Amino acid sequence: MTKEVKQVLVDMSVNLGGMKMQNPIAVASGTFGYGREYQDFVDITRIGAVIVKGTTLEERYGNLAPRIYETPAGMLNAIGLENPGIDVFLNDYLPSLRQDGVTLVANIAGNTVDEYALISRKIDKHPGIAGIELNISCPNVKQGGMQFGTDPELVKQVVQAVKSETKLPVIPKLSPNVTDIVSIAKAARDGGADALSMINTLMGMAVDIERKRPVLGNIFGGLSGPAIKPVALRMIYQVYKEVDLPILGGGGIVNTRDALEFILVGASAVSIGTGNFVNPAIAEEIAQGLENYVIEQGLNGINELVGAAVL
Amino acid sequence: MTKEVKQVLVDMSVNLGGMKMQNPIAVASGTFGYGREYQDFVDITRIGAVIVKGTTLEERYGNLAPRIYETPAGMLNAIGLENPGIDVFLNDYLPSLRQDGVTLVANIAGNTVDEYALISRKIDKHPGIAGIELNISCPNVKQGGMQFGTDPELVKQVVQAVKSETKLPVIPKLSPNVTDIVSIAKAARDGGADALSMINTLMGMAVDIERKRPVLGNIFGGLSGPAIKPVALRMIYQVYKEVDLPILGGGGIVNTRDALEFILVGASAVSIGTGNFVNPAIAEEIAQGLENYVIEQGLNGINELVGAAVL
Amino acid sequence: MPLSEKGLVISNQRVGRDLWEMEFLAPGIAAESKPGQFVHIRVGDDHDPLLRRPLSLYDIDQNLGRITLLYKIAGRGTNLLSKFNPDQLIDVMGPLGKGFNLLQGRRVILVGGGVGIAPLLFLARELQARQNEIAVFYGGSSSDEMCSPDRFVNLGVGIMTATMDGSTGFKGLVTDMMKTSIDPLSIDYFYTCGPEAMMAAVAEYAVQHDIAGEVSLEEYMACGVGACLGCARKLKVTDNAYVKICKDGPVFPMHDVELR
Amino acid sequence: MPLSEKGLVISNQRVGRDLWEMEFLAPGIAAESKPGQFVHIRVGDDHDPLLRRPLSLYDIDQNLGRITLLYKIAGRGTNLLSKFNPDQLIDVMGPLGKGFNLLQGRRVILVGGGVGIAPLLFLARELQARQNEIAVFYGGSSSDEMCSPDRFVNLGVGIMTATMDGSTGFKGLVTDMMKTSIDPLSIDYFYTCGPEAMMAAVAEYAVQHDIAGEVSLEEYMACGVGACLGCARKLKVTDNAYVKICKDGPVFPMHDVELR
Ligand SMILES: Cc1cc2nc3c(=O)[nH]c(=O)nc-3n(C[C@H](O)[C@H](O)[C@H](O)COP(=O)(O)OP(=O)(O)OC[C@H]3O[C@@H](n4cnc5c(N)ncnc54)[C@H](O)[C@@H]3O)c2cc1C
Ligand SMILES: Cc1cc2nc3c(=O)[nH]c(=O)nc-3n(C[C@H](O)[C@H](O)[C@H](O)COP(=O)(O)OP(=O)(O)OC[C@H]3O[C@@H](n4cnc5c(N)ncnc54)[C@H](O)[C@@H]3O)c2cc1C
Ligand SMILES: Cc1cc2nc3c(=O)[nH]c(=O)nc-3n(C[C@H](O)[C@H](O)[C@H](O)COP(=O)(O)O)c2cc1C
Ligand SMILES: Cc1cc2nc3c(=O)[nH]c(=O)nc-3n(C[C@H](O)[C@H](O)[C@H](O)COP(=O)(O)O)c2cc1C
Ligand code: FES
Ligand code: FES
Repeated sequence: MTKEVKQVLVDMSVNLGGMKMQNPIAVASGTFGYGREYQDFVDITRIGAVIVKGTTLEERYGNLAPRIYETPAGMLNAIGLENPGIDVFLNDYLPSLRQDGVTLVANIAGNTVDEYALISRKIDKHPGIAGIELNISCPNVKQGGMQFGTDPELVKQVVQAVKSETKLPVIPKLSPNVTDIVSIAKAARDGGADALSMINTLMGMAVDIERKRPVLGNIFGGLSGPAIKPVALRMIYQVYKEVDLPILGGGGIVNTRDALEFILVGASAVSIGTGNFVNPAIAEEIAQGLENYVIEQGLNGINELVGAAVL
Repeated sequence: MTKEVKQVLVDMSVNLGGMKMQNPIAVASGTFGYGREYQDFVDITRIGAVIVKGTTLEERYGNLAPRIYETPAGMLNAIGLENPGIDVFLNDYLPSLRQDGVTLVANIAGNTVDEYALISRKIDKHPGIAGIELNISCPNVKQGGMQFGTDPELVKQVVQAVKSETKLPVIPKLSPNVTDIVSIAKAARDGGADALSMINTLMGMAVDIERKRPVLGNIFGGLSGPAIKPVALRMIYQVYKEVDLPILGGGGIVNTRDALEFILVGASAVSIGTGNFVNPAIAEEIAQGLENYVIEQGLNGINELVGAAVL
Repeated sequence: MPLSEKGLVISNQRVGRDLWEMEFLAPGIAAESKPGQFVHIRVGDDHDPLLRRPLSLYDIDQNLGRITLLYKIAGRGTNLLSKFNPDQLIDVMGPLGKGFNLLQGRRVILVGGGVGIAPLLFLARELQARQNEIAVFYGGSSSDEMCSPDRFVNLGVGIMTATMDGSTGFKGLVTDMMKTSIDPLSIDYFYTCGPEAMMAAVAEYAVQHDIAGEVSLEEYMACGVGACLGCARKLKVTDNAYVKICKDGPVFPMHDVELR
Repeated sequence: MPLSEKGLVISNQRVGRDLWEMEFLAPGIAAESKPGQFVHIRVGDDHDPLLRRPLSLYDIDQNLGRITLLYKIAGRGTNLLSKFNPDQLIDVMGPLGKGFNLLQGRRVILVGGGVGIAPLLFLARELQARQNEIAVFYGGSSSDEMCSPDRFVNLGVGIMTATMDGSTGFKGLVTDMMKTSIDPLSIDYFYTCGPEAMMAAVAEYAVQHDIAGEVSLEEYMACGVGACLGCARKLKVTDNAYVKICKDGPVFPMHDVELR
């Protein structure tokens, strides 16, 4: 009873650059399919936002297998943006997803600035999407992807182009594979970004000793999971200090304590990727864990914690 | 008996840009003190090269505690280059170390290009040092350190300046905290580097949830250990393909299989850092493990494996 | 519907050199399970190893809610699995994937190689219940790496064993033994699981004699539910697109698959 | 000389709420050990947790080559430690660091707080052998978080206990109990290990009465041998330079240390 009453008093909702989330937990693009795959294991209506698999203008088949590999406290993936293309997503997948009342975020990738703009225009015309995450940081495709995310000028251009096509919150997802994350974040801001998503995967690889060749079909892949958490926290800390935009933080979150670390260094909301594979109910559990924490600490809402550890 | 005979036939020695090593195993700077600290646990005369703690022109006291913290499959450190200064090292520490016949490599860091040059001149005058590793990648000091390692022009200048002061092999140690590791490696080559050491630590941080502040006294620290192995392998692979210099590879090596992965993507020799903390006899064990592997595979020497997995 | 359950370990013991058998109670999963499906298991609480490990359903007792696994220690994950003690809880997702097509009243051949025998026991049980005539061929490198055929014998199913070293049964390839032991004209269907080279030999024979069948494939997995697109594989029939072993499989029509 | 040894676990059991005692055979390390030194233990084979964990020598039987540890489950590392079974091997480096100064024929006070009691048992044994008069004060939050004083009693050493909740012994701070129980004029030396606030209270009292002593400090450690410079701490006497807890300590002269 007491708990019931208290729960009403704490405010777990987040406004991420204009995008409303019922709680600060998002599931990260590429780790949760299109929202349906995990529905037997977790109540998806209790997740703050579901960011769907990266979508391109045309259908993509993705990379050769092996596409994934486990590394110490992490994993490599080189899916290669396998997806049915934006039209199939919007026309065939979206309608049924909308009915669940889940906050759906699109994650898009283009080969050119124009493609990003074109995909965004298509999304803007369809109701049911709460925001657009710009994947300018995918290390697993030949064209586009990460190269956009490592050049401040291109980052600005992409964001601008997308902003001119949509009124939806635009959230560029930054690559950690850069010398100066702050300059990239500033470029995104200058382009008109509503929030920042960080970080995408670190570029890595693994070697098959028996066969004496790279493990992954694509040679390189993106490193995710707990291994990268220290790097993600550092970059968010740096950007929070210098750039006045809300941050969707993630990289290696597997429990409530991890999520708190991200919030304390400046993330307004957090995304869970690899953690879903370890525990499919993780998003719901961490949402609850954060709420309990806010109550225990006697706070009014989660927002009071954002950036509290930044000196 | 048979083994004895075979051992004579395989050649485990390595010539790393003019620096002779009896086997491809080095212990990494900052993780093995000045060679003495671990002598009760490992036969240091069986290690290919001992790279001593980073040394600066003047004495440094280092950073405030806490200086280290464990992370998933890794650790953060922010020692802050605590060291007695180059003169004390050369005059007081070096003489006794020389007597053991260990291949000693200096690791130096300066605030300016001139300081790098000056320290190198001092080293060059003292016998007993087999090579100079240039730490242009330390993320834990305010001045100098990493900023040198992220700007190709500065990398070239530092290497050139050092090369003009010494005939010893000069081995710049590259920072992984860059967008384009190949351009940094090329700059080092253009400056006259004899070999490349890679990678130093990734910059990261951790948060103390109870105290709501960064764990480390220095806020940021360098991430090392198995967690970073995929990133290290990827960068070495990229550089091996593009730059014709021998590579001293490391980052997360804790067993023979790890060392083989590095050699297969192009490392001529490998360095072990954090692994020493886990198993103080690791360098000797991996040296033996590699030798066994070379024998089992029927190879003549370790060199035949270098880069064998690079497509 | 698959679910996530804390299984209660009943037993976990070595049954061969690197071969172990684990029994646990997970009534929810057991009730939903079909032969050829798999469970996705968390082998430790720490972050290394991080990912779950997929294992086939070796046997199910739906009345007791009991699941039996047969697993080979292949690396750190399966090694950790072997450390579980009775009365410990184990974190299991399942049943996942699509299982075997269960025929009715036919003459079928099951060919298992190594630990690939695992899904074939539960399959044999269910096929037996559907009045099929079943013959099992079980191959391995050596007897000490194989489980006992008793569980098949107890079902009343014929099983013949082949080993490369001749330590038990026929000496040589299980597929060679099979070819000399069966009359292709009397066979309706093949089910096979094991090394791809073995399955390829079965498939080749099946093509020659125009017999249909199914194979169970493996790929490195992360999610196990089709969310990560990691366990991709091209089929002959899908042109450039990839199927997902975890969701579209692990069982596929034998003649759709390009075995390597 | 310190060494690395595979200890053979003899016993590992709970002796309080989160408090465990482990005995293992490591004759090489035992032979070299002095009170106040520590061992550095690998708690698992995997990479997470990665680093060793430092634990004080609680007791040593040099004849048997037996080492006893007293540890509190503080997190994942100590939790893994509690999973070791008798007959398992455990990877131990030691003895590391500088131990306590062993006086001869003096009147000494030992003050331990919580699991900080650990190094004081072996110390008491050695001080006893050196004809000192010893009184031990042992404080904790509650009796169920403390080990039994029997091991001290068996040595023939007087021990008095204080708990914050009064569940056993004096109710309140162990240092308050100590102050009312001893005559400072009759004391030659203090040895203390425990929370810094407790040690600070001991040090303050010692300063007031001009008595010398030693404290045992803790810091997060990686190498344990002075190689990584991680476990740094400033002493009053060292100006800007840092000592290394693992090598220069963990025991330091009480009045050199700025306790926090
Ligand atoms: C659908 C399916 C059903 C399976 N059923 C069984 C079974 O009933 N009994 C059994 O013993 N084994 C089974 N396997 C294989 C089993 O999953 C792997 O042996 C196990 O995951 C290895 O984990 P490890 O940590 O012990 O080895 P690792 O050290 O991780 O690797 C050892 C070897 O196993 C392979 N491997 C590792 N992880 C996976 C993975 N997630 N999927 C596939 N291969 C992997 C690696 O490529 C490597 O060659 C099945 C695999 C799949 C995909
Ligand atoms: C010289 C020395 C002697 C010690 N003797 C004992 C003893 O006899 N009995 C005992 O119970 N404990 C002792 N400790 C403390 C013990 O080392 C830590 O409790 C243990 O390492 C915690 O590991 P964990 O993985 O269980 O906890 P973690 O989850 O890693 O952390 C739990 C807490 O322990 C602290 N901690 C973690 N690792 C270390 C480390 N390497 N050094 C210091 N603190 C750490 C963390 O900061 C955190 O507050 C000693 C510490 C030192 C430095
Ligand atoms: C299998 C897999 C597929 C991914 N696909 C995408 C994608 O399509 N678009 C994208 O922006 N990020 C993608 N990512 C990155 C994740 O969204 C997330 O940013 C990253 O994994 C770091 O978070 P984590 O450590 O919690 O997994 C993918 C990650 C994984 C593991
Ligand atoms: C405690 C610690 C101190 C270090 N100090 C130095 C240093 O002084 N100079 C340097 O070039 N690298 C230093 N490094 C980096 C290591 O030499 C090595 O490059 C890095 O840790 C990656 O390798 P590893 O994963 O095997 O540890 C230090 C690393 C650690 C963990
Ligand atoms: S394992 Fe994720 S799609 Fe199959
Ligand atoms: S722990 Fe490495 S110097 Fe003390």
